[in-house]
Amino acid sequence: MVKAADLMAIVMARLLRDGETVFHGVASPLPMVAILLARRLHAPHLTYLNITGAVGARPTHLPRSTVDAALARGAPAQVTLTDLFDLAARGRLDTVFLSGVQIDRAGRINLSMVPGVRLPGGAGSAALMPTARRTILWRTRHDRRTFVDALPFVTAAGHVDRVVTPLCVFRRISEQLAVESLHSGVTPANLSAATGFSIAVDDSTPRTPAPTGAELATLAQIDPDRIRDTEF
Amino acid sequence: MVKAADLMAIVMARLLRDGETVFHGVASPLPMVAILLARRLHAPHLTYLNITGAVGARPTHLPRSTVDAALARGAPAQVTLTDLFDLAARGRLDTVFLSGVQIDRAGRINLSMVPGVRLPGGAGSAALMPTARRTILWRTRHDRRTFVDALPFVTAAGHVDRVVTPLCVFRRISEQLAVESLHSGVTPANLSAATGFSIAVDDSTPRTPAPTGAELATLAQIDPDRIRDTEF
Amino acid sequence: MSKIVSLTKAAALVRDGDRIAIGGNTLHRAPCALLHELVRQGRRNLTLVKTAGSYDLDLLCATGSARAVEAGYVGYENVLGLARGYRRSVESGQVEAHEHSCYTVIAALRAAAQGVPFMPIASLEGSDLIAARGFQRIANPYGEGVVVTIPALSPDVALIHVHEADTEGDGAIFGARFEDALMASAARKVILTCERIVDEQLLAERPDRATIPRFEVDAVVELPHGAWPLACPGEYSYDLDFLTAFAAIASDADAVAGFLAERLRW
Amino acid sequence: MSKIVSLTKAAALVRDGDRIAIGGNTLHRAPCALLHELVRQGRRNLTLVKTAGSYDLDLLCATGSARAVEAGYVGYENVLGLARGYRRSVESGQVEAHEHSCYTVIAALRAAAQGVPFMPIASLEGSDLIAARGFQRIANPYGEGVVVTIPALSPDVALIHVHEADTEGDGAIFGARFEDALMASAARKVILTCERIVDEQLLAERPDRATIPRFEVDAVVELPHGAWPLACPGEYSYDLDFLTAFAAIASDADAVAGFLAERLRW
Repeated sequence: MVKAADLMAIVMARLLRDGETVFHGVASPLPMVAILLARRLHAPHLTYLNITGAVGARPTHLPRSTVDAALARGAPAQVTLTDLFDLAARGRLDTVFLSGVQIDRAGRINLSMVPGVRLPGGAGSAALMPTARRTILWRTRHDRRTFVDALPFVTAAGHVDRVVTPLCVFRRISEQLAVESLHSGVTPANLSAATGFSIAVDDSTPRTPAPTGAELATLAQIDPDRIRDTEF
Repeated sequence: MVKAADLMAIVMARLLRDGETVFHGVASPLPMVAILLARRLHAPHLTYLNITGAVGARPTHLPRSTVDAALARGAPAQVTLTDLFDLAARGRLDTVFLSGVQIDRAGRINLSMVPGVRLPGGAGSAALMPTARRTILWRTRHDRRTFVDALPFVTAAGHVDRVVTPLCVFRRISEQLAVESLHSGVTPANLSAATGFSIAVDDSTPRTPAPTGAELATLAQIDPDRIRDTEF
Repeated sequence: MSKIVSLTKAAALVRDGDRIAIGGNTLHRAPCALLHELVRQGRRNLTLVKTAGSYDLDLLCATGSARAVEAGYVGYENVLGLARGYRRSVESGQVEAHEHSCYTVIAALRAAAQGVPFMPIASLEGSDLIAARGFQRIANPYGEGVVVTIPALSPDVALIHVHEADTEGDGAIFGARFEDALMASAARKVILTCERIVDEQLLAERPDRATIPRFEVDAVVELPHGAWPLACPGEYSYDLDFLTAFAAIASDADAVAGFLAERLRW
Repeated sequence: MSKIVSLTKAAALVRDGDRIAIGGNTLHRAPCALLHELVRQGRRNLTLVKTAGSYDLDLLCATGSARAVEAGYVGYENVLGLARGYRRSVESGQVEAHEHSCYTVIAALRAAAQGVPFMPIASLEGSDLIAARGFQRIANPYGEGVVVTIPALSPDVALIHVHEADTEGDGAIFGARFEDALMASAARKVILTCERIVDEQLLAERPDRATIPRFEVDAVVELPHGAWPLACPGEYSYDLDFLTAFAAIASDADAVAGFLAERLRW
């Protein structure tokens, strides 16, 4: 049985395209791992961007904080976070990884508040989600409190392409999340029960291709300390 | 007889106050010399700023281009020209040296055009003159084509404090240039004849204090190649 | 004109009710020793400005020093999760959370640094933050469309921890610079704390010269380990034991007071 | 994915009628070898964008390559004075002078770099440039007053000469950086010429890493002495003999053509 963290990292890595610019923000171990994995596997010319402002860093170890100086190591160029937001603002950032405490059927996210509870805040999401060419959302929890019918507050909305969860991959089509593939071991009934809005899913829904040996081996090399597990 | 370039550099240096921030732009040998002279004489804590973005540079030789890398030497901090314009824009730049092909009675300048003739352009003046706390104008020519009653084009206007010429020092009072002091050898009649707008000047007008031996000696040390003469 | 002052005097430049901008990002290079001193001196009613903070913001909320937080993110990332001092103080009404996107903090500081009342911004559409924060849309005077604007935010004081500074206030940061130089430009006063005071000449000889220039800076305090318990890149990592202990009790003001008194030897 | 191309191919990225931003300032670090190649290839109707230029702008005016200049200053400073090629072409009506203040060029590039249609600016009051250029004032949506705005300017191509670049397009400038990084951000395409191609790893090990990042850059040309006859700080000074000879004839198109053919061995 492949662990959810491993499967999600691999699925997220597969979504990245060679040559593109890709950014992750604070509290983003899975995107960090996915980006470095994709660069080792099929996207050697990915330009890796993060909050340190380093461009094309080549970390020698992975930190728990995804703002760590380790993620600036080996970068030939250094700009500021402001420059990276500007890059997105002018429509030139290809892909950003974002998450939400709650996600609705349109792929909008809430990181701000639910009634009576203060959440950590959306960080860069309200700025990046409408401007980056593509947002990939990920969320390590898939239940009805997370995937909800209506958000009490919309922190960010924008160009969501995919949502990766421990149960499935959603793809946004006509501004609605649709199930693209179910992960191994997840039944259509499981998924419907865990999702707070109605989804079309049945036995004909594709299965997420299983991780290959090469994917798993490379993942183990890149993240030997299993930083990716800190999200679970 | 003190050369005009020497006198002007010394008079300009005297106008600077210890501890202030002072900026010059392109094509500004006299301000460059005046700033470095003031720092050696009475204003050791002047913060010297120029187009290179260097902060507090300590040049070891003076170049003919006042954008030269020589003017970034020895600077502990390096920002960009943009940062220096921003400094002025938020009202925190103390003094800027600017010049004009033409200057009117209000201390406004024209660097853009006279009918049929294209001039080099105002560089930073339109941005700096209204925002810097104080503008010191200098002009190495003092005649009726230069100090004019009306400008065909106002490139910049703003917080002019003094105008230093080979003949006199003007001070702006109630938005009008008034003669503050006449240089040695200049008569009231000479000055009136050379100035294209009416001025109050007579035998009671103060004389510009003559350069001291220390001022002249320090000037000779700072600018042994007489870069200051390139403006004449 | 040396700007070097004691920690006590530097902290006294911050007044009750000030809006303070805090350098660094999440667990990295915040001026924590200076913030501890503000707490020790009993500063109150501070408004905290930051793109993404952790212990710095949590501390000032947990100790009752803050009355508002203008930030994009408050938390300990996946290292320790929630900032419970912040959360409790917001939920109890003691602190107002003026949520920003990190980029709207940047836009607001840019407006202040450039001396203009607002900054247009090419994003935020679809976010409830526009209405919640009262961000105004204005018409493009050069063509079609409207653009969201962010009002200028000029902090009373920016508190920034750097690697090296000279006595005149030039500050050099090695590695990620975050928004610190922008904060320094936008703020009315700037206090630098630094790992080391160095000679001006030494900064001049470095290829990566200081990026926070003397003309922004009002006071410099030499404070080795001044970012502790957060990290200072290239110098030390964050103190996980300390942060773990703090984060666990951050929602309990009395426990926090006792913890700080003991651990900081007040 | 190496971005290294020949000079010929790099110049071909610039099309007739393009608006081009030119790096450097006055006599320093303009991409002159690339500009020479544009002239050699007969490029026409270019609009030139720069804060303060000298030979670069004078050359493209003198050779009939330009139709407009958007700049704050055009001249050889006190080194050689007037830019006669520029002056003659403007006075004859061949080139339009769209005068800017250096800071309005910066504001216009900032707007483009930030993806917004205009930038507010805290200056220019009292200048006839506002009316001459049609800069619009807008009301402050957060309080009293109006503010001057500058419309965004997105060059088709930015041409920048740097000290070192790697094959992926990261460009490192030593010393004064001027507005080059901003130009790169604002432009749709970016061509770097460089003194030296270096290994990416070498840039990573420098304390002053590249400030023009690969994601801005479309093409890199290794061109030692690529700023000549202008200066490249730390490498060589401007060529006073060449510039003196050029400046003296710059108002005579035929003489300029002959001079370039001889001196550049076309």
